[in-house]
Amino acid sequence: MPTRSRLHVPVTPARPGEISDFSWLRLSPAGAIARPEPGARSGDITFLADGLVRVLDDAGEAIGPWHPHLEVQDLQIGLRHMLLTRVFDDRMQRIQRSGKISFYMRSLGEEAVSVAQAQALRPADMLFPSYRNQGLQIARGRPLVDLMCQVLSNTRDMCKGRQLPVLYHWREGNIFSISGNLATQFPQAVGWAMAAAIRGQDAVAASWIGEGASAEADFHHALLFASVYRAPVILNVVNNQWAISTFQGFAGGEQRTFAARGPGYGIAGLRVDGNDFLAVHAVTQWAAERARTGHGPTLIEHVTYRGAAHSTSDDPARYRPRDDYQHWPLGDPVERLKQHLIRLGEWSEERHAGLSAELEDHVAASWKEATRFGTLTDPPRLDPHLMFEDVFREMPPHLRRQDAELRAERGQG
Amino acid sequence: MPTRSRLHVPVTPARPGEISDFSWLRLSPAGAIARPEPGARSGDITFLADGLVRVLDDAGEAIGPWHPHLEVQDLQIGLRHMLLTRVFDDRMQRIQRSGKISFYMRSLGEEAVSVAQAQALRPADMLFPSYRNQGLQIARGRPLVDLMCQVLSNTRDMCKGRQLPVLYHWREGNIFSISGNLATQFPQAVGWAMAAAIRGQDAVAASWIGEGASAEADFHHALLFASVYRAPVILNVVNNQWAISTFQGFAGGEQRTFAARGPGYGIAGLRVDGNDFLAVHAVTQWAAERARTGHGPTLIEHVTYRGAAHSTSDDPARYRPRDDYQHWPLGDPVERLKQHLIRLGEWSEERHAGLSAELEDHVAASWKEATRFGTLTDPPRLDPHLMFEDVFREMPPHLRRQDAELRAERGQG
Amino acid sequence: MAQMNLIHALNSAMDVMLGRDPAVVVLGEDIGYFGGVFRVTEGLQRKYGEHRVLDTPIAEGGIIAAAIGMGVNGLRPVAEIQFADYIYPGYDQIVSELARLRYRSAGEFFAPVTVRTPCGGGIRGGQTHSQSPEAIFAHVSGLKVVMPSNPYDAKGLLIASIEDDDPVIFFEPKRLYNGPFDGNPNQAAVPWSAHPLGEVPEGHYTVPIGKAAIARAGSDLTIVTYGTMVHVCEAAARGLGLDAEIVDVRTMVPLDTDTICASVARTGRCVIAHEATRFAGFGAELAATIQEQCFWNLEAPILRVAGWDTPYPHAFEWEYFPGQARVVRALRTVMEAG
Amino acid sequence: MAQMNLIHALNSAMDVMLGRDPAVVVLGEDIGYFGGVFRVTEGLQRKYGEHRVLDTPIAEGGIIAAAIGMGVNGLRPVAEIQFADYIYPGYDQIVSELARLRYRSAGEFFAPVTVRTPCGGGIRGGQTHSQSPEAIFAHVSGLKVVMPSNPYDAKGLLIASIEDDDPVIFFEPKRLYNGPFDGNPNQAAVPWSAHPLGEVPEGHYTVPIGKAAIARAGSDLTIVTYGTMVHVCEAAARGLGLDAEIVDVRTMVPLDTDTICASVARTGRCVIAHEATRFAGFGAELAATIQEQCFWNLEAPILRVAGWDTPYPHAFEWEYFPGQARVVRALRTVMEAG
Ligand SMILES: Cc1ncc(C[n+]2csc(CCOP(=O)(O)OP(=O)(O)O)c2C)c(N)n1
Ligand SMILES: Cc1ncc(C[n+]2csc(CCOP(=O)(O)OP(=O)(O)O)c2C)c(N)n1
Ligand SMILES: [Mg+2]
Ligand SMILES: [Mg+2]
Repeated sequence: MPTRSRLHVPVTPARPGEISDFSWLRLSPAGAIARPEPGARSGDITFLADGLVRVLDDAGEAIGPWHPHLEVQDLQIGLRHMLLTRVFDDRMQRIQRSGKISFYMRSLGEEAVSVAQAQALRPADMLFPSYRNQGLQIARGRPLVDLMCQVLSNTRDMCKGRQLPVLYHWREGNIFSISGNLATQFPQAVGWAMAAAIRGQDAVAASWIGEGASAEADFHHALLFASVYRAPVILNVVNNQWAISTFQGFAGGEQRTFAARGPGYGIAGLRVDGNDFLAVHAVTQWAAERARTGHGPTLIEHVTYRGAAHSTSDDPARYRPRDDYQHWPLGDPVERLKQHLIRLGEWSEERHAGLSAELEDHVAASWKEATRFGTLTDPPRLDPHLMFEDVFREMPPHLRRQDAELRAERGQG
Repeated sequence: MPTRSRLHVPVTPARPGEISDFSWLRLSPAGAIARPEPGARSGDITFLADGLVRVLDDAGEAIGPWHPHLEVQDLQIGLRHMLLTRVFDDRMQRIQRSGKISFYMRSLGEEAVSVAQAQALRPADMLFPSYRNQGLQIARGRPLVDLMCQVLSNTRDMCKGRQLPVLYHWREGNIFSISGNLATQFPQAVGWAMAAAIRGQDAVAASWIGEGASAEADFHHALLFASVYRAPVILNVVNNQWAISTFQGFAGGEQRTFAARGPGYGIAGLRVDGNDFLAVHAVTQWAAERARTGHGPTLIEHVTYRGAAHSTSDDPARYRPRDDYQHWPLGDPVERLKQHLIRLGEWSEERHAGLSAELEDHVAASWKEATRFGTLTDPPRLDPHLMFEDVFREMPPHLRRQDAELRAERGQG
Repeated sequence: MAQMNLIHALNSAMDVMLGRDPAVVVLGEDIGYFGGVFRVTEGLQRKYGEHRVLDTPIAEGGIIAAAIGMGVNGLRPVAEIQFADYIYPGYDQIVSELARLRYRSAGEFFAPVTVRTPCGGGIRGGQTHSQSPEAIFAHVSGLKVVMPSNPYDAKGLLIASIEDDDPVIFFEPKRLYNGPFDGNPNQAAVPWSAHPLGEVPEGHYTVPIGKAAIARAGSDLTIVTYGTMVHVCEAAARGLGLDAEIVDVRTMVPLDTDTICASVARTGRCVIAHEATRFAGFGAELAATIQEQCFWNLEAPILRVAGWDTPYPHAFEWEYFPGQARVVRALRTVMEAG
Repeated sequence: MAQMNLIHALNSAMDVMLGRDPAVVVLGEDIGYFGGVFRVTEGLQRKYGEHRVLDTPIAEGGIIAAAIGMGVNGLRPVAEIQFADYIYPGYDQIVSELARLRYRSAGEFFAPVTVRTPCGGGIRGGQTHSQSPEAIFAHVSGLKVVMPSNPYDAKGLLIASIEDDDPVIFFEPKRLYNGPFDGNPNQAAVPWSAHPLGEVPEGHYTVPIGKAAIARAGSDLTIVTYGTMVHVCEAAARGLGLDAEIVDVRTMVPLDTDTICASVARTGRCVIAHEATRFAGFGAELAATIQEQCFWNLEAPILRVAGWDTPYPHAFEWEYFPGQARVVRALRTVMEAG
């Protein structure tokens, strides 16, 4: 028995040059986890925080109590939206390489989280996303051109050139503005939900945070306020195993699941296979019903994997095995839903190839349309004087003076 | 089934004019909770977070697996230190009324937490207290005169007049400086413990926070960093049911125990009868051994009651039944240890009365001694120019200039 | 009209707004059942219920974040931070979120949050109950920053702040809660009922954000100040027999440079005074702007009177506080220069 | 001597100190195995191990708090905040704790923490990767605040900061990491090897905290600036053919007012420049102090050149950035005045 403690440093299972290792990942077989009533007391359902809700088995069969029994058409739409997200991401990534946009972030491997959740929620439900939830926009029907114009900071940019690429918002679509500061949206979603409860609105809020960002204070604020006021909110931790170069153990995932934080605060915590469209859909529906019926918040941990680099500024080969994603035990969400549909006799490789081609065309056409409104390098350009607007509702004198100064500087004064 | 959620507002069991109600308090009988090995995996001992470790039963008998089997002398010292804390507090309170000090905070009813814990730890262990842990100072042998001089901001004030009364520190006694900002010391204790582990020191850190202050971000930071690096630290939540006027439900205590936050982060969480000297001693010893042997942090929730006002600026009759404390089911820690010692045949009402008288005299004599070094109203007074020292290690030019300005202002220039 | 002290005036502002606008909610630590540690929210929960006047957990960051979310969902939250010294845990949500939401979403989202917080010293509160951190908010683009110096302005400015669609950080000089303190702690307390600006309408009215007030017209020199120091400076100038013009800044952002600079241009001499620490304090912005705009009119350097650049010490409150003696020295120096 | 860019110089400072003093530890997000998103800590964990160079959770408040605790227990932590824009969650621990610990404990406890953080714009980082928040630290009593403008100073100041027993907020102008940027984004990048201050000793040396540098001696006017703007101002003055004296402030706290005011007293004209937003920015303190101390020598109002009082917008980076054009206008105005 040692008489001195030694600083423990969380273990990263595999670094570049090493062989991928996911033996540490605690899995449950598909169908193995019970489905309590959505109104169950949080103290009675703590098992949900340690297990892993899965519906699709390895053969692509949907089984068990969480099987959501969705319409085939909904599954096909889900597949389309996931695939569109991926095709869009890939295209933007290539375009960034060409220098036409300054920055991009893909969601490769995590498409089910956003798409299934958007589908399981209602249009009036308010979404507070992180930067890796483009699938929410797509599943809610946002025209790609709008997203592309934001990424281009061009004359039709919804942010008027003020935000980094991918930090979208969509008021009519009930999708909140994304901050470059991690985690800040999480307790705001709770505040929104508190207001919904105060105002008697029949809507819930949902928010997403990376497992890395869950270390921020705002994660705690969100759980605490949600618990105290029993706010109708769904708090999602997207555990894609990495926070830039840092493995999830550094966010506390080594000792316990992220879902387990929920029960610690007296709220329902639930761990789900984030690459299983059906499972994500099912738990979201469950949590939404729980919230809508006055039973309060749910913390959902989505177990998934960040298939791509953190962003276009990152090179994951510096910190993890190049082929790590290939070894990820939970597979690819698009592939898994596709196999399920094929098994149902409602899809085929040919239809899939056809859909891919259609979406590629759609993305290419949207890009062409978007660039008409300008790119980083080509006009038209946004008017730089927009810079002074929206700091306040009305421009105060000192900003009017600075605006005039800039005009003088640019020879327009 | 309602289709709309309604904002839940935590319930305060009894307000002024109402009858005290503690039926909601979850208790375990003395001796009922098992005592796992201090090296047990945190996941295997989550029951400790929901039960209530108690050693002293209603008859004053010590029972069960947590019975620490302390020497009688240690129990008598514990009783003395708790009583001294109380006598000191009472005196300071009366003195504040007289206008000789500006402010004071008593720890009535919570004396066991500080005194038993200080006794269970080693002198080299570093303590990061909150403002209601004066018992730590007393149990570690701090001369009362030192504490009184701080409270007086007089010429022997350890803080050189810079801090509000009760915000002590004691470098040689390994007791850290208390901040007026709640909760900030909690993650600092973890950093100290991380350094101890890095440096291979055989010492643990301990910190205390009120249940109200556990809502602050720093509570989360502390638990997270302690979990990630398995820091040798004991994190104590003193749940005295009130945060000024606010009942503990507003800090999240309505849905789940505070101890349960620990397991949520993968660290041991333990709920103890904070008015049971033996139980507090036992769990502290357990947590210290756990930390010293490399098994990492423990979160201890001490269930107790703030018997007095929040501070001399507060009047609890505005927000709780006047006699609420009389109904508190866990009694008075001094009384309970006294009864236990009497039952052991090692104490008596006469000896108790004698001790009280002795301590009253000691406090009175100390006060006389302390006031020789000045009071708020009587000289000697600290030199106001001390104000400019210790902002930095060496006084930079702008502070030297301001010091000179003040001299001029005071006609000393 | 009624006689109100600063506490009553602020309470009345919230009462009026809770009554007029169902979107207004009030939240903070100990503000509900208890009515706040300074009793500023007394009676509001009883009158408007637990869903309009909310006690919160002790988590300033969470309070601001929740208020932002509420604001986005159509409410108009008034959040109390119990002491300005405790606002820092909420600083990130204020700076990175509250101040920037309208900008980054091109006006599609905003949160009309008012953050009320007692500031300043003079109550033996020591270093964590005495701070004046207005400068670190004034520097942040997107925040309005307000500090009244009397009950009339306090009520009118608080109503204006609550009605404003931009976020407002509203500082309440706590030493003024009960009376117009002139900096002399040994003198008997003066109540607001003895002051003309203690007369406050019972109903709705506003004092515009972005307008300074001439607290006293004069011609010898201009004193630019705000909060408690308005009264300290008045007393100091009076003591010296100076005909000082005293500009009460009232709102730091947007700053009414026109009123301030017009006065200095006329008098040619200027002293700036605030309780906050001097170095990089708000007085620096005032001095920098005034010297730039009034350079050719200035007959003497602009002097700043402020708290020393140390934490606010418990035992040396009156040596720390920029009281009349310090103001007088500056006034003399400025009057004698040139 | 070696050629180093700013990244190498900072890396070398930490390498030297980790090697000399077993109490030095380095911690932050992505700084260990990966070597930091700007590669400033590259190789340090490999060399000194996981107990000296620690990857941390993404919690800036927790990082600062842990560093304070470590400092109290005898270590000398160097904490990286990945971008200055993300320092706000740690603001409370910095302001209320790190800055005040020595004071409140009368010198018995202190935490010799250095907080390194990249600041400033010019890298298309948008509003959350471009901020310059030095003013909100300069206002806080108890913090030293440093910002170098070249590799030589960077290494010497960082070593001095780590060795300093007071807390230091150390800002790294990220646009200077790879070369002395003059404000013109369309010009080919210049490497530090082409600059005399890219020559950096390999071993231990310090540049004293609290001393400004005369980056260029001159007599027409004084430009007081720091960080990236040192190079922008040099280029602007050169372009105008002005014999400007350029004072590189280097440490905002303690501020070397002697050097600054001696220069302005001599030249009689002054322009202040920084990237941070103008209103209540650090330039205000500089202007306020200079006008006070050099009033009788000034021949023109002091002008400030700064970022506009808006968040830092992604698409308008070069209209936002206070580039040569804006500096030139100020220089002209100041030279023509009077
Ligand atoms: C407050 C704050 N700190 C640091 C950063 C820098 N940063 C951006 S993304 C990131 C990693 C986040 O990882 P995670 O939360 O797991 O999300 P993921 O990228 O995996 O989706 C970091 C450290 C930031 N944006 N904001
Ligand atoms: C950051 C911060 N916020 C608010 C306060 C004001 N305050 C002082 S004590 C207190 C209540 C704390 O209650 P609790 O943590 O339960 O401790 P107890 O007083 O019961 O021991 C409050 C709100 C503070 N000191 N610091
Ligand atoms: Mg992640
Ligand atoms: Mg309490």
